[in-house]
Amino acid sequence: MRKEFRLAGAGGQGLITAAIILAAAAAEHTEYNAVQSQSYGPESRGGSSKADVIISTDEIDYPEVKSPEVLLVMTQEACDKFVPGVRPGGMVVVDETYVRTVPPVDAKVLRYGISAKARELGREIVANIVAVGLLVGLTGIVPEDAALEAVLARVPKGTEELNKKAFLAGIQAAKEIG
Amino acid sequence: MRKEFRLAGAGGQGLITAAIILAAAAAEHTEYNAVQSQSYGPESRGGSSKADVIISTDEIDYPEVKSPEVLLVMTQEACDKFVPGVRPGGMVVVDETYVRTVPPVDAKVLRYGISAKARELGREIVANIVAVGLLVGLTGIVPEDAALEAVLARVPKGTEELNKKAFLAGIQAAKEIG
Amino acid sequence: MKEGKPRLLLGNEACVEGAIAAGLKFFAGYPITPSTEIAELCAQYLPQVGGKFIQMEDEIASMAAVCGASLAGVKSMTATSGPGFSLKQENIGFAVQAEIPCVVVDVQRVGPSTGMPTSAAQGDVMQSRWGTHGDHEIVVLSPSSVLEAYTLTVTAFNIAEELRTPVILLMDEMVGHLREKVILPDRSELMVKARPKPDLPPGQYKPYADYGDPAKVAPLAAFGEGYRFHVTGLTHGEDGFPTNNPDVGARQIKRISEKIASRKKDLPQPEELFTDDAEVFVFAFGGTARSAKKAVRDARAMGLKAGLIRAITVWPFLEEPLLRAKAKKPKAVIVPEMNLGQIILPVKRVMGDACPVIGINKVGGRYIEPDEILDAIKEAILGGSAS
Amino acid sequence: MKEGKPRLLLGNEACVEGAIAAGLKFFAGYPITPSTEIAELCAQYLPQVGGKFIQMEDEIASMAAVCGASLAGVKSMTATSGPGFSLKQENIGFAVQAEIPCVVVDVQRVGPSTGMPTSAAQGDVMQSRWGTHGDHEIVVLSPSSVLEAYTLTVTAFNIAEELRTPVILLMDEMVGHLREKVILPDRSELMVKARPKPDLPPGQYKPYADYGDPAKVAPLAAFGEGYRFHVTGLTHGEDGFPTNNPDVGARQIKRISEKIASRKKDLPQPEELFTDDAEVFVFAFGGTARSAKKAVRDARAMGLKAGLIRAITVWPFLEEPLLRAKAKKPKAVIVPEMNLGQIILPVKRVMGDACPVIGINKVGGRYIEPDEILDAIKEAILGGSAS
Amino acid sequence: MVSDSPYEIAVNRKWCKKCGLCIAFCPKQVLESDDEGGPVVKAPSQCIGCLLCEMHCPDFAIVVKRRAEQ
Amino acid sequence: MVSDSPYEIAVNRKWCKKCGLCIAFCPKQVLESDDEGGPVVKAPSQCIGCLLCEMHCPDFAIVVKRRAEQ
Amino acid sequence: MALPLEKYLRVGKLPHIWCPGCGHGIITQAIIRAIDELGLDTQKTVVVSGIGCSSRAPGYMNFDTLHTTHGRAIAFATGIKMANPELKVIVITGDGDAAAIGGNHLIHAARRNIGLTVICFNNNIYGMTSGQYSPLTPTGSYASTAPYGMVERPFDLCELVKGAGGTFVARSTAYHARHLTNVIKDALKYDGFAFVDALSQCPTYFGRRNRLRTPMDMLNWMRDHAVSASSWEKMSPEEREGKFPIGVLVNQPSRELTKVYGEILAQARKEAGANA
Amino acid sequence: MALPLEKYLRVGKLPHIWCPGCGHGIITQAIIRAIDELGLDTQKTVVVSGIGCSSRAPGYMNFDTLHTTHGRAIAFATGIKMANPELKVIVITGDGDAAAIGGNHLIHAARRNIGLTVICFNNNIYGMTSGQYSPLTPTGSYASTAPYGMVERPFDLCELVKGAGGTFVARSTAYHARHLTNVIKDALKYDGFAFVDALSQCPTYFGRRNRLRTPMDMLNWMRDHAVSASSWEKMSPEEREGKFPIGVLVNQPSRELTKVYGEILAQARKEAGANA
Ligand SMILES: Cc1ncc(C[n+]2csc(CCOP(=O)(O)OP(=O)(O)O)c2C)c(N)n1
Ligand SMILES: Cc1ncc(C[n+]2csc(CCOP(=O)(O)OP(=O)(O)O)c2C)c(N)n1
Ligand code: SF4
Ligand code: SF4
Ligand code: SF4
Ligand code: SF4
Ligand code: SF4
Ligand code: SF4
Ligand SMILES: [Mg+2]
Ligand SMILES: [Mg+2]
Repeated sequence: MRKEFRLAGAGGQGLITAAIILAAAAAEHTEYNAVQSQSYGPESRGGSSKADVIISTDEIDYPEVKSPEVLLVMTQEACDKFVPGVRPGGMVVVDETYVRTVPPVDAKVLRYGISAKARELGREIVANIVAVGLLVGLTGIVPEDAALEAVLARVPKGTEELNKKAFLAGIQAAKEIG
Repeated sequence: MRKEFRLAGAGGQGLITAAIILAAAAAEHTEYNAVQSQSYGPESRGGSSKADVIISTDEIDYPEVKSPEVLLVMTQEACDKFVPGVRPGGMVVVDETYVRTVPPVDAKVLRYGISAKARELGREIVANIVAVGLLVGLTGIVPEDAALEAVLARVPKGTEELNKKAFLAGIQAAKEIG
Repeated sequence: MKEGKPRLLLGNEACVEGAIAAGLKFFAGYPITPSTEIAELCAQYLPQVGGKFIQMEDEIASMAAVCGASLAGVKSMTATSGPGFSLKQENIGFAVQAEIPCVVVDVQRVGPSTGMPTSAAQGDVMQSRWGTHGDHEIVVLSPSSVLEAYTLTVTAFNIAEELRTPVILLMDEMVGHLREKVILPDRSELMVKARPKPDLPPGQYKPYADYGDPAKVAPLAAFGEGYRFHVTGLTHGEDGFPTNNPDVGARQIKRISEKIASRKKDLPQPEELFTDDAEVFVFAFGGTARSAKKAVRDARAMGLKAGLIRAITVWPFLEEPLLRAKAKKPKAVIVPEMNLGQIILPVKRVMGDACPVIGINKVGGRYIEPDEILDAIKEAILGGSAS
Repeated sequence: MKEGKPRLLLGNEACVEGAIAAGLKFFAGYPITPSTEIAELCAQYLPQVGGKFIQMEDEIASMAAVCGASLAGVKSMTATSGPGFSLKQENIGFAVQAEIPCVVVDVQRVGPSTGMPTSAAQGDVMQSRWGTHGDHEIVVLSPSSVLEAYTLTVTAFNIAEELRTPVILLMDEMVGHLREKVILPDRSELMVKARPKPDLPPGQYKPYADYGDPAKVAPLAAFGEGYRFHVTGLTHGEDGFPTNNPDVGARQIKRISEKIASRKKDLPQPEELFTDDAEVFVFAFGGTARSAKKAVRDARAMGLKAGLIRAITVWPFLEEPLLRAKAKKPKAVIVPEMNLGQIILPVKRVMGDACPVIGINKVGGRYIEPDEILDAIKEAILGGSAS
Repeated sequence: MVSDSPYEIAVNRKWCKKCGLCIAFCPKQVLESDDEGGPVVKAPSQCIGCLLCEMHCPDFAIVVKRRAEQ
Repeated sequence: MVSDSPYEIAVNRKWCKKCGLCIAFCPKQVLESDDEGGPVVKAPSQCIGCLLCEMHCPDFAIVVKRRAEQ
Repeated sequence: MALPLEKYLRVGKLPHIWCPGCGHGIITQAIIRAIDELGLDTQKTVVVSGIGCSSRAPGYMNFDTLHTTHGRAIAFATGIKMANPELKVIVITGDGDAAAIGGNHLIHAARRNIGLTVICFNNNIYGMTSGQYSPLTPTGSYASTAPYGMVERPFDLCELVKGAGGTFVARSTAYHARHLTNVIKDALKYDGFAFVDALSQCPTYFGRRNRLRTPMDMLNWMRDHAVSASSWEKMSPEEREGKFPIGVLVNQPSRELTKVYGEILAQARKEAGANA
Repeated sequence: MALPLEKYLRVGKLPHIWCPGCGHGIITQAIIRAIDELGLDTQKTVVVSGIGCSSRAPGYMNFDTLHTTHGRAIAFATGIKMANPELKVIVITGDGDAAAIGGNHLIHAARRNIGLTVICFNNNIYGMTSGQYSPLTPTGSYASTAPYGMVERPFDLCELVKGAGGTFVARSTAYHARHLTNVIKDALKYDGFAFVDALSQCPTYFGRRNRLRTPMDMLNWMRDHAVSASSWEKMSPEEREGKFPIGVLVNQPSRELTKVYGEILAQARKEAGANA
């Protein structure tokens, strides 16, 4: 088993954290190997942001995702840039809040208002955690409780409740759209 | 023709200047080639000082003097250190003012109170120019007027008279002891 | 911290945890991408273990403070990236000359100059060897994985303390900013070397003793222990005081070079994979070695006899495995690097006229992909037609 | 000054006179033995020719000011020795990256660290190539005589201006502090290249244009001339503005490397002496080449077929004459250097397995004597018994 | 937008980062926040041309011009 | 040198560089210059132990001690 | 931004890289507004910076612009000014760039009184590298390298430059945008080394960690703690506690370096002529 | 020198390398005299220097001594003090070492108030490299790199350190050897960053070029231009012209850095313990 994820959007959307949580859930709570990497501009603020996760039963030599099986895009720019590279037959998860149009692609395209949902829960800042829930729900790559544990271990103290809600909202959404 | 000189003593005695003048007289006023080099401690003040001159009809590839034909020593320390290295049959010129004993050596040893003479002329600081006169007089390596010109071109403005006197005193002394 | 359990750890973080496991008690640094997490985590963790963190006014001061702290008797480290590494060079030379144990981490990014601060490169390989003026040897280690960022940091401290020398941990952004699943070894299993103490009383202690055997290095007393010795960046005698004597000077300069050159066998030896029967060798290090490993594995899966030599000690250059490869008359040695060709230079020197030495070079921030290396392997074994 | 007449001139002074003849109008420096006379003479002479001298607060600032002045349109230089050369490295990399013409003189002394400030060495050879972080090429020239200190300084400026790059004049104390009889060429005979001016109007001017041909370099407008362009140490596009695009970045990094690598033929070629029928070659540069020349002449006088290859351009390494020597299947190549073995590394790489490459290395401040080289020549030609 | 104020307020939406500073600085509540925090010119006639919004915009994204000048 | 002063003045000739500062600073003309500018203790009985000579010697080459202390 | 300020911007490079609400844009605008109001010759004006978020400003400004190495902007600028004293040379720098790694160049330029206008975008933090403490971070504040609170004491940049011999020293803030513009105008008119400590806000790294939740909170903090230079003069040490003065704090003209050097130059040429 | 001061010297390394009449020996003597009079523990005292004639002093002093790179002594010393706050750390530096290349470390150490005693042997010149101008060379003076006279303005080192936040700043001269010793004692007793500007004479390079023919001429110059800090306070700007104050000029105790850090340490360990 080897699954490659890419999470892409704008700096500040917390996608690197989301990727870390996904990878940590696999690394720390399953037998899988996991690596997580990212790229960002020299500015790291405002510009685009991209985070990759590979989860595999084998050793992971080369850590870069070339064509992700699962792609999450949270801005139109990221969508336009990365959708064409998705693995044929893969899955594209789109944050409808910011992405209007998705280029034609040989992949399952799933839409959800991730950021809007987060806003609804109280703070848009937890959109990334909604996304984690969504990805976990859609792929089943890690057990939900493991993922939740990884979420709670990595969010700021005092925000656990909100983040838990966000995560569960993602899981729930996966059921709705999956 | 190739002649190698070493001028050795203490920092502050102006031996590098003396060596430069000797080399310049040859370089600028004769057909000979000439090089001048020196070594000094990291401090360059108070410590020992050594300056070498090679004057030659041929190209001078390697500029270091290994065993000088003509050695001038103006301190006891320099005398003890460099006299043993003088070329057999060479010449050692000793400033009697500071050098008491000369180790046995297969070379002509000539003694003169160079610094005392300079003091007598007004300022000990011109001892190096007395030495230049002495070396020119003793070796005849460059014409006296060329050497004098080289002296006057390299001493501070306003001190020309004193330095001329010092140079001529050296020439004179060469006649006395040579 | 949490040894024995699986964790997702950042390369830079593994380096800090390794340093603390090795006994790090002082870190001085100045932030610079992509090394900054090392400083930040030291600022957080060191006070928890009774160590000190200070952010100095620049990289020069950081390197100086690290030397000072080490002389005061504590294990010390700094971390930086290209521009800061350039600035540290003068004081790295001081540490070499004055034989001050310390660890300097350089997480490489794209250069020259400010370059591309957040992108991966391996462009400081030659600088890590030759960046400071004057003759010297230096130990440079380069990890390829997050786990190795941990273990090799421990090794770096051990070598630094044993040989009384700065050790460079040459990371690249690909490893420093990679998060990977690791299980850290239990502290009790780690070999951590304490700094050797002088066994002679102050009057007889020679901080720069020459034992005739370059592999033997005088122990370093700590300031404040009563030895009252002198340390200088000037060329010096066995007592540590400056000398103008060319013979004494030459002996000192050679001794500090040879103490490293003579210990090549004791430094981390290259990892070899499928080298026994290889026809083509890939020589790689750092992050790029991950691509190389994948390429070699893929080649083997295709029945191509490729082998990997992964340098862990980058400097001094360990020639042994290449000489063994040379003896096998290989078809080619392939050297992938995220630079315009640096480690390939000693590889070529060692291989002589034995076979083509082919560089795969990439700058601008992109990793070298396994397939690029695989293509070169194919080409070398099957000839031009294969690709 | 006084061209045409014989003079006794100091190496460092010849460098200053050469610089002024080449059009130097700005010098920024910081004193350090054994380069200091260069600063002192610039302080004296430059104002006499309408140029400016400034002693900056350190070497980093000196290198920065030189870059600034050059961008303002004047020919600029700095001079230093080992410790200062280490400090300048970051901004030398900036000049490489931003393509700023300037000349950096390094009068080598014994290192590492403070070392032996007044003693001769050639220990910065590799540093002059690799001292700054990141991938780059750099032109390094090394004079062997006082006259050459003059002429090569002029050449250094010409190359700097033509290739828009810093050029290192790698001197050693042996040449810098040597006084020698010279007759300077008449100014009218000197080839002095003016800085090329842009021929496009401001709107169309691309300060970092890529013409496809690496040998072609965009002219550099001066600040204040109305071009209003941007200069950065970040990896940039043809317009000079930073890029995060790996392809654009890679192209820029390669272009500034190749503009130098592709011009090897136009750089000062090695001096060859008796190489036609030589059985043993001596490969030397800088002050040590004087010893080598004497040794080769002495060998010939004894009937031994020795030849000399004297590198004037140290970097990029010009392989041609060595390849020609290699073709002659020589008995040995002897490489004397006042260091522990630096230029010998590329020599070995080029010579491959063709013949032994023998280093004669000396540190601690003493020159390598002609007889030491002669002995090696004898040994190589006549075998062990000869010495 | 037609208005009787002597000032015209232009927002460059491509540059605006929706920081809200213009809105916060306006002494006359001319500006109001959109969904994402960017400015909507709500009461243009109230504008006194004090330029506080323009001078505090970190993104050069809001400009106030005197109509007569156009 | 026998003297009735309570102070003894010792000059370390190996270290003395003959700068003359001790002589210049002595308020009591205890010291006098030799041929080369180094100190000769001329009037030891005049010494008041002010230590000006000692404290101004750049070479640690002149020391004034109270006899009683010896 | 439309005319007249747009002509000073490289419109094609915008929007800039700064975060929403970052003070650096406000100060940049103040600079170009000052340039505009003074009618400086855009062809003869050079803007130099080091490395940092602040130091990205010149890239957006339509002059000859130079983005140097971290901390060295003033040293590069010194070379430019020496080589061509006709140029108006403006240095844009950050608190890290100017006062941490670049502190030495700052004090030496002040000492020399070389004709540079140095404007420090002082946000008390290293923005570009994500929020480490700077020499301007107040004691007790939090930063990524001060997780237990800043233990060191901060500089007072204006006092530092004054102590170094600075002859024109001023301070303003992003809150006081008009005042800031005027202060920058005074600095630009000054013939000598002019230093402006321009307080900026970094909501992303300083604000977030230090309970100043919005950019406006940070600007209000400036409003509440700034005191005009004239009032400052009259305040007791107790009253001054926690406050800082804004306005022109030092203005003691002295001869500008390149002018003095020009005289040397004339003299040397005369001597050289006389000797020739 | 016989007992009691000789035990602080490395007698075997003497005579030292300094020129006849060089002020550095006088200041070195003042330091060891101050150490002696205070009875500092010689085993726990470390002397650190940079590069320069002045910086050779530690080599003659019988303590743990460290001769670093040019300009960096204070940064090395910072590492020592941080690593072991029990040590008394003295820095000996020159005007070039401390104020030219090392200026940044000087101001940052002052800002941090780290417990170092920094004594600058200030001879207004680079002695070691043969007489180039330093940032302390007075305008108009001659130096090997100022053949037409110094065009730059010098620092006032005490003002610089004060501007950087220095809490203990003092000045004395080689002429005032006893006063100097007392000032150094005060500095050594101070708990925090203490800076002493100790005026020295370089007869070989500064004196010779500037018509101060003998070391004594140079010392007399110090005598004639120094004014006690208390008199200075009462003088008008006109009266101050050409003079300089000596004595303790700033003494405003503030908490020493390693002490403050010690508290952080205790807190962090507690937190770590709580989390563990
Ligand atoms: C030699 C060097 N060291 C460190 C860095 C990393 N670096 C880039 S910007 C910066 C700090 C910038 O802070 P400041 O000047 O305050 O600017 P801001 O981003 O806050 O505007 C640092 C440390 C670098 N580029 N070069
Ligand atoms: C990096 C570096 N730059 C320059 C030098 C050369 N250098 C040695 S000492 C010195 C100046 C010393 O002046 P100062 O500190 O005033 O000491 P002094 O000799 O006057 O006592 C210089 C420039 C050096 N050793 N290292
Ligand atoms: S100019 Fe003044 S009143 Fe008009 S919108 Fe802007 S801030 Fe409000
Ligand atoms: S101040 Fe500027 S960037 Fe901020 S919301 Fe207003 S127009 Fe947009
Ligand atoms: S002061 Fe010292 S060195 Fe000078 S003359 Fe007197 S004893 Fe000798
Ligand atoms: S102690 Fe005072 S009185 Fe006695 S010799 Fe010395 S200076 Fe003169
Ligand atoms: S990180 Fe801070 S300083 Fe940098 S752009 Fe963002 S808000 Fe501005
Ligand atoms: S050169 Fe000057 S500072 Fe150096 S030892 Fe001589 S007198 Fe003292
Ligand atoms: Mg900042
Ligand atoms: Mg000095």
